[in-house]
Amino acid sequence: MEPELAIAFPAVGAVLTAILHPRPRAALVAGALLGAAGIGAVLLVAPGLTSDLLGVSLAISAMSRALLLVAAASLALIIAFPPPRADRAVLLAWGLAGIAGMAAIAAAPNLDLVILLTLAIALLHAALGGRRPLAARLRAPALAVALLGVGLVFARLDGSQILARFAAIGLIAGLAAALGTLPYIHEFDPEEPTSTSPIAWIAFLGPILALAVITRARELIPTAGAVFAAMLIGLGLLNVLWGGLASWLTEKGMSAWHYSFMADWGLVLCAFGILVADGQAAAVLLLFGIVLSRLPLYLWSRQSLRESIQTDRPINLLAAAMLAGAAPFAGFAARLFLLRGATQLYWPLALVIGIGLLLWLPPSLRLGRSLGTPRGRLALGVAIALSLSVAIGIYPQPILSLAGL
Amino acid sequence: MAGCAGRPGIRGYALIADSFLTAVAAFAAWLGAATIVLADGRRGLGVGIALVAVGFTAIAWSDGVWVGGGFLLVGCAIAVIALLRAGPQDWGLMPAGSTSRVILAVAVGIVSLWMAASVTTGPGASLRFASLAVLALMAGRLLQTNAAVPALTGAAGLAIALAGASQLGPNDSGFAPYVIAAMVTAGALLLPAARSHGA
Amino acid sequence: MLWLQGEDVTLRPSYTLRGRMPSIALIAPVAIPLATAGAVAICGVAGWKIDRVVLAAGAWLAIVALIALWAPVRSTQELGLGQLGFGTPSELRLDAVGFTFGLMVLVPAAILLTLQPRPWQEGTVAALGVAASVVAVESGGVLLTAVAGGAAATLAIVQLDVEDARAERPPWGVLLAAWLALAWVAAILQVRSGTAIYGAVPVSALTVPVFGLLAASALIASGLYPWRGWASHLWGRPALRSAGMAVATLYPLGFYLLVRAYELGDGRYPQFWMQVALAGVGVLVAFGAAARAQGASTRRAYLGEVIPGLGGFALIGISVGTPLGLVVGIATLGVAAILAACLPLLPDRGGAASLVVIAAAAGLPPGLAFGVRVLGLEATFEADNPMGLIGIAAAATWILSIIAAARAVGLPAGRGHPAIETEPRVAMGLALAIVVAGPALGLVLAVLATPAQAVVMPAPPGISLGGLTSVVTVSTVLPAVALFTPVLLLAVLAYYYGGALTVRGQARTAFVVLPGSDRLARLREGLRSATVPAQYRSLVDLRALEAAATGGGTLLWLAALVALAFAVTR
Amino acid sequence: MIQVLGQLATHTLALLLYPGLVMIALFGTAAESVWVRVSEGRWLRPDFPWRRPSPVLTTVALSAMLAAVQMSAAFNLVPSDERNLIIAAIALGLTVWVEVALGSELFAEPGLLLVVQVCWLVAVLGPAVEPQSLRPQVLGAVLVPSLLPLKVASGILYLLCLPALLKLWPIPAPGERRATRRLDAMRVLCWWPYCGLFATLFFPPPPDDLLGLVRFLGVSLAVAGFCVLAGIYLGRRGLDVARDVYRRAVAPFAGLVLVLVAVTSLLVH
Repeated sequence: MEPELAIAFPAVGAVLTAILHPRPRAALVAGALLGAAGIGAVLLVAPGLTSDLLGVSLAISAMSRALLLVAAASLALIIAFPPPRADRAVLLAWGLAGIAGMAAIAAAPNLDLVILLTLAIALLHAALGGRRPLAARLRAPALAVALLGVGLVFARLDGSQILARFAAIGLIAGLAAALGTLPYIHEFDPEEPTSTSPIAWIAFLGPILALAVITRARELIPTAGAVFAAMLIGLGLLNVLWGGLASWLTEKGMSAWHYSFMADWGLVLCAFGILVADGQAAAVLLLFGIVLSRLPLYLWSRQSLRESIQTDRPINLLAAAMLAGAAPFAGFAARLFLLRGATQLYWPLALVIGIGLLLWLPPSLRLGRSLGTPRGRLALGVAIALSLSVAIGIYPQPILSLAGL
Repeated sequence: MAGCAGRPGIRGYALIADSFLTAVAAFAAWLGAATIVLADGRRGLGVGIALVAVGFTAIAWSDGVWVGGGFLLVGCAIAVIALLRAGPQDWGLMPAGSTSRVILAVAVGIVSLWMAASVTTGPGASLRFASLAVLALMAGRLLQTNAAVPALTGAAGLAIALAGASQLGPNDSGFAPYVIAAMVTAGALLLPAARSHGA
Repeated sequence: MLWLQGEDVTLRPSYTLRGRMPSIALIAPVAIPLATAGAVAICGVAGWKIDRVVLAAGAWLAIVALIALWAPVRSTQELGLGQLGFGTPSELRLDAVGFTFGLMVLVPAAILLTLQPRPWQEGTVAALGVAASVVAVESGGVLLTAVAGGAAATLAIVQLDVEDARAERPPWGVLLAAWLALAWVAAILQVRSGTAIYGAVPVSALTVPVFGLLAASALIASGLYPWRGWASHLWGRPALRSAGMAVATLYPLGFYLLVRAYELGDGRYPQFWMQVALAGVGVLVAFGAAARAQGASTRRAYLGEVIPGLGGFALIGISVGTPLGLVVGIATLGVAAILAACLPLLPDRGGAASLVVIAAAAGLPPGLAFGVRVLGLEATFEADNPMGLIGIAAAATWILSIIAAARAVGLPAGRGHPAIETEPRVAMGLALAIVVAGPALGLVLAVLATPAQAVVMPAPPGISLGGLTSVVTVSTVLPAVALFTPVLLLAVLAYYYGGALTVRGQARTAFVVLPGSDRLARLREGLRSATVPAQYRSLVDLRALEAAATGGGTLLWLAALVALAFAVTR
Repeated sequence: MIQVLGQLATHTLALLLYPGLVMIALFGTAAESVWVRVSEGRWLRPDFPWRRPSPVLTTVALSAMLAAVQMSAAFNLVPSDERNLIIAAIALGLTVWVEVALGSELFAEPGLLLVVQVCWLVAVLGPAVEPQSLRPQVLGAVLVPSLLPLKVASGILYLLCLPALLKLWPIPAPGERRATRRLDAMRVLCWWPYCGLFATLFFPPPPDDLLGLVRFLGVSLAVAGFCVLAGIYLGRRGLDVARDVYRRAVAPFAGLVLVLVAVTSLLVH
């Protein structure tokens, strides 16, 4: 019954934290305890083992479990070292809700449920409020659901071979729309709280959703597997180019961060498109980087971005190096796997990706500087994020083993 | 791409599945979706979502998924009540400048019909038509509107269509999709944003 | 293989202490700088002012550890690190190549960390950089070298930016490109042969394209270009703390790759023409440095071209493809390593110190730089044709660099870097050591370079290079002790009793203006200031593009869908 | 150890006496006196007022000594296999440029002089490419027909470059105000290495007997004589002719020699 508990504990934790919000300490304790219980359940899950307690067969794969754990770690990092003037109880409530949703998506037995759950999460996320009107907040995720649904329908139709290709288009486009990558970039308001902004999709919910969609899509349309992979790589390269350039050249600092997530997702899509073990390993490490490194740094840099503070201290430059995927951080290991996978698949692809990787530096320097001068707990948080990234970069085996690779 | 072949549920009810009843149900679903596209008022949206739900419920029942269909009806009923209890009660059907919406509704219907009947093969044509039409029209509605209630109604329509489409799968997906769809349908229109005045 | 002229002094296997040194100890030269970095950070945070002492102690301890590990055994030691997750097992390996390059990194770094005061943040990053660099040369395979080299480059950049964010530094992207390229080499080797361990890669895996990629990454990693590379840009910085460290920790790494490439190719590069091409690049690098040096406006600018000049000659030697060339190339890098420690300590003013440093760098007889250059040129002539032509070009380049050195004696000092960073006596001592070591050329080669050469390029049977007193080449014997010692003594006497050299530092015009140099400069300036023509600017209006892409436009989204459909139905 | 000490003693003697410093002084003084006599039209008594040698002169002397001991002069104390052409070439190259330390304004046409120096290097090192040997006497002994054209061309190029390298050409150094020439100490140090190296590279090595010594000295003196005559000729023809000769004749000829080197190595292979 671990999958059920992995969903239930964080969900209840989210509700309790929200209810107890007027008493922050109690809310935090309740949320932390139930969240920890949920993570315990995730840890206890035997990958692939099905649980049928509620009449629905729930199972969590090793890779999904790894992503759930890293999402929880990221949330813990953010709650333990919160950004200036952040309401930790609210962060925890929505973080736990997100983890519950992610656990549900990870455990869902088929793509129908994954899409329906995505729609439910999209509605809840849109209902959070924020600076944009509800219709605008709902537009891209709902389009994603529709496209995924159409793709799913096409995948199940009998007839011409081209139907499978249409299915691939629907699933890829739906995934891009759900994540908010090019060409379906979510409308982004720099002043919007992170929990209600598209960052929640691209940096927190996105990884598990992408994993669920891509792994199931491969089973659904085996005849269009090559087209599916090619589209993933094509869309990935497009996002690498766009994300890198836009993140470097855009005027607004917050938007630069938003685009940098897209660039990272470009690499992830390329990695998922490379149908060898190294590609999957690269994808896992890159997703770890997005959730465990880029997301916390983004949250920690928002205040200094508002105050337009730019600093060149060692911590800023190390953060820039981490964001750029320079050695010895995890990004370099991921890039190494990506190059190796691409070499096995088709070496010119490795050349293109390799050239694309150089686009990370200028924006990363900019983003690193926008971190300002972290002090006290914040500095400790940044140091921990950097250390985790270095540890994964030098010794990625435990993470890969956790992901079943 | 196993499609419906080898699926006892469909094979057993193949005749019923493509009977006049399911055809009418599928047409009702498309009509409901078209109404959601064409209406800006709560009553129009309520009728639209009701038609969509009834259509998919009928198809589900004709496929033997009695419990799932029931869940859809319940969820839809809550949604319609929520729609009709708050905000200004008007139809808002085809306001000025709706030509493009009419064209969208008709075009999607025709293309879906062509896809379901000609391009694809095997039983379950009505379900294929309904699913494609409603998904496409709801997507169009969500892209087109800037108001909360039509967007939420569109999301509800999406949920119902997705639940119905789950029957196209090679394996019996049980009633879970219907339960979640019903919760989404009801929940969408119970959200505070849906209670706000105006549509 | 150590040879005294005619007398075999090969160390017998029974002499070695193989097996007595636990292999885990191989971590020491890496772990000590890492621990030093941690200790320095703690001192800094705690406000204890002993970070410089800690740095110095750590750096010298690492050298002691390296020597203690290598000297008793003098044969390859390996430490398996198991599966780090990179596909194949990784390992640390200390062999003669690793030992020699380890010293090239550690010795100048230790000198600079000991004598130059720096803030604790810089010290921490510097110590980490040293550790990364040592891992790069101690790693058993290409992959770990790529990761560690990339880390060393990152840390060097961080160090330079922390010291002065506005001053010149190597372009980070270019360095990252170099190490990514090497990572790709490792990936290709793993895919093709299942391993990227230097000693285990089959010869057939080192194809022409793979070697080309490796060579390109090596050249970029060390900034070996005919034009002004980062190794000379660095000396234009207002402060020279991080510049010296960057050169000490990064510059040898590219050469290290080229040396290891011989091991991958079982003693040769895939094609002879690739050796010729690389040697040609070496000549161009050295010539470029000499040409810039003879036109330098200050002594500082001249000294900035010393390391690239030596790098060019080292590249020529390494690329020749004979044991002599390789040995000499490695020895030339040793000279460059000492100068990398010497130059940052040299104050920007006239006097004996700068005179001796210039003499040592220019390769005046009978200094070590003179000896290694002579042997380097000899190696080109003794190699297969057309290397001899490269030798002629290299000789002409050497003459030009001598002109530059002579001219630099009378140049104005240039912008002075903080006096607190300088140690004129130590700088002069290091330069004198280079000069005095000339007669010990054979010893230097036998102890440092020949063992390294033996690891990657087995010499043909019956041919030995290193002698303690003489260096035996194919066509001649260079009696280093017998010839250079009297010259050295005569020079000492003559300069001591001779009149003083009174040269007033003054601005001097370039000695010769190379034809086409102004056109090249104009071309580069034109490229630098190239902009999109006004009528086409609207096409690359990023703001408009951004607005279109992020506006959530329904039309764009539908168009993207149609485009995808079109793409996959073709 | 004994062997090493013996070698030290031998090389020291070679550097200081023969074919080193003493021989350099004798040969150089004689050649320089003749040059001054011919160019000035009267004998000048060589007067070297004793003063401490400047570091520049010391460097030139050391380089000249180093170059001289590489020659295959008869009775050279340095063993033949320990002589090295690169050392000779670079050491002699050094002697031309040490003065730059005092100021490049001391050089007339520095660019042209550098070109001539490079041409001279081509002449010295070019013949060593194909034999792949840097032992001077080995190159002198080469009489393979296929290599002779290159050897002859290199010899001619060597001779053409010498007047410029010894600064016997009529291009005056800027700021040289002396009306009459006098013995140039630096040139005195360079006559013997330059002329002796020619005899070493382009003539078979002489045996270690009196005849061999005479032959080697004879060739060296002939080269010195050629340089004196060439200097006088260039002086008579004037500055522009000298400049044109080196720009328009010697440099292209060096290019031709370089082509010969490449072609020869290709043909022989």
